[in-house]
Amino acid sequence: MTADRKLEWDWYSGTVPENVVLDDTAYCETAFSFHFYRSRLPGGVEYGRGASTYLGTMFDVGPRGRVILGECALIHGARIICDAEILIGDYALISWNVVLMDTYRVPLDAPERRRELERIPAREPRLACADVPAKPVRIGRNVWIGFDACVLPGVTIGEGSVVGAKSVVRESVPPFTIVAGNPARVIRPLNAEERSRHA
Amino acid sequence: MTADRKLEWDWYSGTVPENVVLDDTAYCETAFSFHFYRSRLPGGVEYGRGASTYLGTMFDVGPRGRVILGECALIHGARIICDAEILIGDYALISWNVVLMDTYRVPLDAPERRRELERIPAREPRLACADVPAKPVRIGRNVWIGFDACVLPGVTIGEGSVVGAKSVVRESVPPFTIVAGNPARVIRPLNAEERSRHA
Amino acid sequence: MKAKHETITALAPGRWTHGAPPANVRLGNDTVITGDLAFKRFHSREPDALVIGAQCTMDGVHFDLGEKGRMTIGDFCYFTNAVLLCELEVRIGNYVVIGWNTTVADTDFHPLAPAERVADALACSPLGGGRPRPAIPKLPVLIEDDVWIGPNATVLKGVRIGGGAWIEAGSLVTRDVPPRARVLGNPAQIIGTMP
Amino acid sequence: MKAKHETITALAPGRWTHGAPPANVRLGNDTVITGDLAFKRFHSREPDALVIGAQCTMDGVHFDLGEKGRMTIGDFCYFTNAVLLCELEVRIGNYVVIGWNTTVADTDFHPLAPAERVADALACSPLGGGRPRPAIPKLPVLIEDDVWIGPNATVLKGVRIGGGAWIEAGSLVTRDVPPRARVLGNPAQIIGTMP
Repeated sequence: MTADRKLEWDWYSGTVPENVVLDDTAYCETAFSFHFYRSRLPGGVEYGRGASTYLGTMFDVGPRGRVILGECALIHGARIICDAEILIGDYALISWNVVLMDTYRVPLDAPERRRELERIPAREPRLACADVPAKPVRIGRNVWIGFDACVLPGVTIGEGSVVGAKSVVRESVPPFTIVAGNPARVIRPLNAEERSRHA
Repeated sequence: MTADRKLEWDWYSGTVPENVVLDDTAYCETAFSFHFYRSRLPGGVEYGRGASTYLGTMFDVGPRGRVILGECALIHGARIICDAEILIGDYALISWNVVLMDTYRVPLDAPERRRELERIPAREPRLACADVPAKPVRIGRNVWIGFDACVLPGVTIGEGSVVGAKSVVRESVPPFTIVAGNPARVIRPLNAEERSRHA
Repeated sequence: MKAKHETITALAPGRWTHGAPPANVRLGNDTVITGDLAFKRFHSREPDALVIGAQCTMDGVHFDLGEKGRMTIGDFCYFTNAVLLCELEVRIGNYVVIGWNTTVADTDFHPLAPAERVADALACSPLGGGRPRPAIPKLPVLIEDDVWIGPNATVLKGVRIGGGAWIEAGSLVTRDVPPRARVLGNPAQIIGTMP
Repeated sequence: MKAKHETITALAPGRWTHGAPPANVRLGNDTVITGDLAFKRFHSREPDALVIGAQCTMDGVHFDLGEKGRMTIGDFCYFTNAVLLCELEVRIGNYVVIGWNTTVADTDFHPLAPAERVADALACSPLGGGRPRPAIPKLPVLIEDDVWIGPNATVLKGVRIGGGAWIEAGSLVTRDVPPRARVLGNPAQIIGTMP
């Protein structure tokens, strides 16, 4: 990253926001990933050592949102919709066109939702940003999420688990478990042999 | 088409072969579709009135092969592997990445196949073109074939039938029938109301 | 919802941030459309083909209307990066939210009825000569007031989504959704009721 | 088949029509590879990573070999526009035909075993520093002599296709195929026996 927070290899003219912590050993393919980023927290996004994000990854992070990428976490292209906290564990592998969301951004109660939608046109930029309770999402260490999958608010995916392509995960997933489907269901736990196998 | 059989709008530098009959009202997006074309028959490909083929369509037609596109037939992108005859009826709609084949190009008998494969290296270009019996494929009038589908040698698809995306059709399909799956199975006949409905 | 739509009669100018929208698009007061692809595949020749009410935010939405497509959207709607495919009719109420990368389609792109498919092949051919494509079976999509649709979802033709329903991310909606139902899955199934 | 492969010891030069193939590729007499993308994703560092016998025609084939990928192909094979993804081992016999747009893969791209996935994430990260990716479970693909594979087919990891088997167009092969079997479908099922 240059002194003015540009990425030397970037096609996009924007910069990496001041409060994004990009470890020297981490890789961000393009600052376009921060096009929707509005976090005001110090470390609104923190890249761990060796973490990497590629084109298609979008940090749609609200003023009090915070996204932590663990060591060597690899994100091919996720939409990360965050108003509270999304933790992505060390060595997690996240495929393309994945959605991770810790908030619905608008109230679930219809009359309240109307009041929020009535406020949007007066904002610049025009964004939904109601003070609705967000529920942190935790993607455990060493989790693998397949393409097109969605993870809904409040979900925790346990260490080492695998989420099949195109799955929608609304309930937390135990560690070392394979889930798939829309809605996602447990396919099977990883067996002892798989769990003990070392590279 | 210009006097030297180029298509004015074409990005590809090749020409439309002499023995291809391109009706004045028909449309061929690119002469690249004839890259594998080797038919020596007059009218090795004939486009009917208003027929159209788009990029991705490849006429892989052998010396004695013949492909007839009916009136207003529309091919988004089929690989047409033809050593005998493939008829595509009037108003047929064929989606992208479809395979239509009337031949396996090599003998089904393994020792005979070896002899054919031993001859290929001496040919220029190097092509399989054994004199194996091809079985004509007939796509009826008004058939609709979804993307990624394959139609195997000898298959006839009856008038008005619909083949679902990603299906593989090895048995002939009666008229006015919906088939889908790999292998393709009958889902249901089109009902009387659907068959009588006019535009 | 019907009565409400009939009240969209005199729209003050909204705006498209990349130029002038097509002449048969009417935008209500303070409605803003962003994104240079918004009208790239807008082919409707209907008068008032697209009517959007007041105070809407349409951020990166694709309005892909066929020649006969008609779409109405109410007031205070908020859509981000949705693809709206309309060959016939899509009616969306007030206070509707549609999330990123979601597709709404009122058509299967070709008719199922063979005779209609003949007419469609002709219209799509070089002989079509501007001939309109056949009226694909009338299967409008109706999305009533206060519906929320999450990211990566798909809403297919003929579906009516009742007022206040909540469509979770990634759902494929193939059938009607009752008012205030919360649905998820492929195909979408009811998983609860909204407060 | 094994004995046959051991006889591939002294290969006369074949050629790639777009330049010199990588140094660890050995091509037999009169074998020709066409297509400028043939080695675009060839990353193998193994000695003799790709050994192709004599008299083969590899027309538009993608040889996508990972760092540890090893692939052998016998004599008189004829492949058109196939994508061969090899992280470990793909062994293909003599007189094999593979049709247009067909994929053969000996890998799931990441390991299923969590500890191996940690090593893989590290190797794929900016900290990888040329570190090899972990040995993904040994699931070689074996395609024996005289096999025919049609267009649009897929052959997944760990599969052995017996001699003389016939894989119809569009099939997804997830399990072993006995010699001389004729298979079709997703997943591929036996539909007959070859003469």
